[in-house]
Amino acid sequence: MTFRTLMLAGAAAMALCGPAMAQVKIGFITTLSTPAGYLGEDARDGFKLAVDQEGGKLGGVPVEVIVEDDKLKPADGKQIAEKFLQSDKIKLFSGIIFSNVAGAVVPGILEAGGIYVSPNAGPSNFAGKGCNANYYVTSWQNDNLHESAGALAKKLGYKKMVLLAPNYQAGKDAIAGFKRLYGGEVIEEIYTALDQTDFSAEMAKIRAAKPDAVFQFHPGGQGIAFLKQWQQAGLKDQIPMVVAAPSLEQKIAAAVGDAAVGVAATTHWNTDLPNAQNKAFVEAFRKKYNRDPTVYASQGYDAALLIGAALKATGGKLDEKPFREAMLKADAKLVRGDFKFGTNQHPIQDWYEVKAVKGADGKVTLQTVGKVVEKLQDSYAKDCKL
Amino acid sequence: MQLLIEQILNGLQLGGTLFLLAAGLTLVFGIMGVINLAHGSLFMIGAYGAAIVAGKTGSWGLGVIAGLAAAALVGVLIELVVIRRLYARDHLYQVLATFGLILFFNGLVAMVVGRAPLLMETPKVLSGFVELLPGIPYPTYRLAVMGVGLAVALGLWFMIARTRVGMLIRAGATHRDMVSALGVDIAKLYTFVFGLGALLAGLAGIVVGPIRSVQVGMGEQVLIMTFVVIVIGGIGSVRGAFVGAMLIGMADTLGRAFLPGLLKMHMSGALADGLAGALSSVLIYIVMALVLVVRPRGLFPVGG
Amino acid sequence: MSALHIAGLVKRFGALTATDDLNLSVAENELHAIIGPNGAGKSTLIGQITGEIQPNSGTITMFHTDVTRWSVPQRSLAGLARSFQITQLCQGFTAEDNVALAIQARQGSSFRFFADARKDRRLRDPARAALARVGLADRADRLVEELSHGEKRQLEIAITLAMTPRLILLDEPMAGMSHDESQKIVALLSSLKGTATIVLIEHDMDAVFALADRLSVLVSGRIIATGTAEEIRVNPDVRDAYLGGDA
Amino acid sequence: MQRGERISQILVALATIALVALPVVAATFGSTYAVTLATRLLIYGMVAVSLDLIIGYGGLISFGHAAYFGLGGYTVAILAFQLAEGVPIFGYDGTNEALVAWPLAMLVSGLAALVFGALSLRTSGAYFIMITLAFAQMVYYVFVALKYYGGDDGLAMARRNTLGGARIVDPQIFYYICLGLLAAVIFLVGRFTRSRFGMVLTGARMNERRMAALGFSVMRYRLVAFVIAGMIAGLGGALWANLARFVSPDMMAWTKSGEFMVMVILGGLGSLFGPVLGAAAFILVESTLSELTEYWQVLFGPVVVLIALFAPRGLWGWLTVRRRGA
Repeated sequence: MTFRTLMLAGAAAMALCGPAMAQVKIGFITTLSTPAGYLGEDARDGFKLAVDQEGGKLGGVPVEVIVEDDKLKPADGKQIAEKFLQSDKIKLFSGIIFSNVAGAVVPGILEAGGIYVSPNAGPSNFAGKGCNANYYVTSWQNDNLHESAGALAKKLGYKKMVLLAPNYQAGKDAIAGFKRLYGGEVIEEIYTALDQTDFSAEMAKIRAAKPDAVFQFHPGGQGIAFLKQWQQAGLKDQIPMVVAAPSLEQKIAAAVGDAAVGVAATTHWNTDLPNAQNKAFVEAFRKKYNRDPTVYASQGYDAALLIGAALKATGGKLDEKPFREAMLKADAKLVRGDFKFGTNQHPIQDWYEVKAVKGADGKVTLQTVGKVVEKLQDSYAKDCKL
Repeated sequence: MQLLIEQILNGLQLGGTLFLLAAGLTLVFGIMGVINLAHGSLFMIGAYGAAIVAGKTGSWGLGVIAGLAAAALVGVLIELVVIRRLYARDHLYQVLATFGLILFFNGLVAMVVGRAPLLMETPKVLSGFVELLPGIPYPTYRLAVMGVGLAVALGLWFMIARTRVGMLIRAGATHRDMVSALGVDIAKLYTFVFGLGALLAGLAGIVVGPIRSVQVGMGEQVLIMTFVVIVIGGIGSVRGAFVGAMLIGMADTLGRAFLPGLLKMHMSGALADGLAGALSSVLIYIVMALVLVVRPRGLFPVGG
Repeated sequence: MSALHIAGLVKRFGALTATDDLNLSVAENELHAIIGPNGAGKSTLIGQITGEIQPNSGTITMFHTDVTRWSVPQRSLAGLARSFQITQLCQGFTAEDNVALAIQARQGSSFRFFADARKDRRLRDPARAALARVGLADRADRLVEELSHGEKRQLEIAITLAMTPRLILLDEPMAGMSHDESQKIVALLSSLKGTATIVLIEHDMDAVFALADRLSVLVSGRIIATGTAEEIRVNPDVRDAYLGGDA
Repeated sequence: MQRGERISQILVALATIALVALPVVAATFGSTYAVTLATRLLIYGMVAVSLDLIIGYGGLISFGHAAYFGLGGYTVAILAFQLAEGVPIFGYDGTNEALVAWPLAMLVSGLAALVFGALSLRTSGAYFIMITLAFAQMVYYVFVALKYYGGDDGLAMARRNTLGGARIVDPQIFYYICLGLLAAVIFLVGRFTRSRFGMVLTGARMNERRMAALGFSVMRYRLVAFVIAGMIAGLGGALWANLARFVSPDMMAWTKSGEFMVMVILGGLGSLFGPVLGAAAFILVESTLSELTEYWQVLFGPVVVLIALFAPRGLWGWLTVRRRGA
């Protein structure tokens, strides 16, 4: 009985979203379950905020945002994309948080003539030789995150460093990216395990290596565990730490508390960036969702604004040439400030240094210190033939 | 040398944490014969209960009480609703049902509390260091974790070996009929044991809250490692869980600490890094496979 | 010539010595009964004869081959068949399936993947014959779980017979049977006498004294006496240790 | 029993007609997605059938079946990758030919199953569950760490394998290939389970002690079943890699093994066709729920619990067997 009714309900639900309407549908494939669910949630909420502020439109064109959870499984993401493409006839996509999901999903979308606008993941394989006219990254090329951190470490004058990252692709890219703009001596590279939650062995090693500073890349829960254990091990007051945005964003700072205070990070957006759009965005986000936006929320919002600018210019048409022309103008006032697309349709933008500070209310937030790199572009753009 | 001692301490500390998780799991399996994948969910619930209440009230003590109560309560609840229907069933259905419970609790916590990780700070008293050996300041909190692990080990031993409840538990594991004949309500006994297991899982969650991230899915990250521990020790044996936890804690920590260096002496850096990464990730599984190949029922086999 | 020869067999479980320097010799085609009070170590002895339990020391020889280190299936293929005290049957199979498996085991490797075993007359005909011998012909297509207790005991024996054994080990075959059913089994065993070696472990003294060529008495892990029914009946040690202990 | 068999035959006939007709019907409605979705169901169904051989018939609860699925997929993807890169692997140039790559995928998965099975089968019960899980985790972590093949990010296949030199881009043709292979797998597994081999495998599940006493070395039969199941899962992985044109360690995650188990039980243990039905129901229920709500786990979890508690015979048993007094 249970299954029959369930399947009937399912069939009914599928029937409802059958016929195409006059509005532009946007397929938003993102990660909502798993420990990393809050990343996708924020990106989605940022994106939806932009749509809601226009009363269900982007750039004056009515849009419908269809959100589905990829469960951080590449295969599931691909399955959803196929359904969106073939069954819902969606042409415009966004939302993917993780590079491995993007790696599985994006080629299928592009081959089917779809357009993908990334609000987060910017893996290198689509930035260089593999760039595509219908593929835009509005956040950053992955390496930028770590390049900016490398630049910050150089600026802060650290000569000898230990670098840590998990032993998978993104971790290795992080260390390679960091070294690109750092230039100082790397005493040791330590690779941690996927899912590792206890870092005491690594911290003992770092203590023994006596570096000037340490760079670590552990996004989400791993990053939280690392910072907490770093403080407990008494290393926080001995060895400065530099990280990239995914290892210390607003939510991590709040969840780590005191242990984050003093850690230096780089980011392309922060809550306190002084431009008018940002002030309005932060206020609107707080009002609507009753929480502080993270960098992921800002990226979702900016992606929506960029799509909106393009839709406005084409009047809602998604034909490749006009849409691309409009999109590449990036004719929108983004919350992060100045922004330009490079030839590979990845961002050229400024990166800031931020520091975790404890406010009067006892909450730990991120405070912008100043610019680290201006107009940073990724190193793959030169290989892109667009 | 100093580094080695420190790493051994780290291994013992990780072992202590693992034991906290493994004790409840092995108890439940040993007595009721239930494989409970949802043990990790109870671990998460304990941590959430403590983090929320400690955050709201500012009192660590209240947080601990709330965390323990939440885990035990949920444990008793799922025993009454789901688990007790599984005692007589094949392990397959136990794995399946508790797999379903994991999904449910992860979804529920995300829905009710939210997906963002929670703040859980170290209690002030325990946030300093102790200089165990000159030049090795060791975090007080981590020593406290070891202490809790040891206390739970002793407490369980005392309860099982020396109390009436423990006698019933031992008898219930092997002679259900006899315990029933003694006029003891076996259903209540089982609910109690499952609740105790849940309480221990919750305690583990509370204890690691300040060291790790309190977030949805935190249970699954440690669940498999915990199973490795109890399988090595011999499922159902609390003593085995203790030895298994120490063994795995040591193997994991020392592997991560020294394998890359050892490999680098013999091969190129990049290859060594890759291999060391893979090896230290799978080291605990290799240990487990080796133990089981030699002793198919673990180090301390329980029952006939 | 001895079918089964056990010398100096010792099995310890911790501090408990369950088999204590046990010696036993069963002649070919003899029906040899082993009796003993509860806790004498019968199950442990059977376990060691069948290979389910490894002894600490001593040797077990079957038809002049040392099988002490052999596995259960190896001993079975060498000609040992046993029935279990508590029926061990494949519950989800029919009675005939259970017997057919015994026959299949004697027809070489079962790595045959394509032909339907239930339509194989080389398995099914002898299976039906064995069932008929124990009086279960009309229950052949019943699932084991649908059989009565007595019928399951009969099925156990049908399986044992179907294995065409040289040495049969019957572990309390009449346990829990009605008088009539026991009588059938006694008749069946009598008809087998002289065609195979049978080791019978049984509590039913009437049956034992009626069937056995010789008896051995097992007490505290040792054989304290071996002889014909008459010899055992008058043996003072047996009276003392066995019958006395029972009272 | 008789009645149940007739219902099964009718169901299988109906399902066959539906599956054969599906692409044609879908084409008339202009829905290519239905074909892709159905192909996915066929592949998962195949893996579930293979798992049913060891769980349902053999009683061997493997919690690591995804490892063989993943190894099959990776074999195909790596062979294509090496060919594309022009770098030989173990002296072999790699291939894009299905007739070579798919059997190789089965071989690799089968070999892994042989080694892991031989070690795992020394244990039983909960230990077996956990050691199979442990071996699968090892394979998973090894592929996560294999940077050369994309590590955690996975490895894309530029295009589908060719079959006897012909390209199989058309989703309908690929669908029929999968359908044919699934039919072959069901046919073979059906024969296996009714053969002498199957009788021993099933008997050993029901009563291992009895089978040993009869003279069967049950471990050898179990190992062969384990290897066969691994090979079929490897074929499933190879097909999956071709469908998705992408493989990642996620294919071998322990949750994937758990999902395969859910499919088998949902469909019905030891029911041959049931697992295919189970795979279909699993995917439809999961994707429907995750469309309905982002908190799909809150609904899906209890569904899984209810299956475990109240549907021991699974969907197939529920459809074909009428319980007495009901």
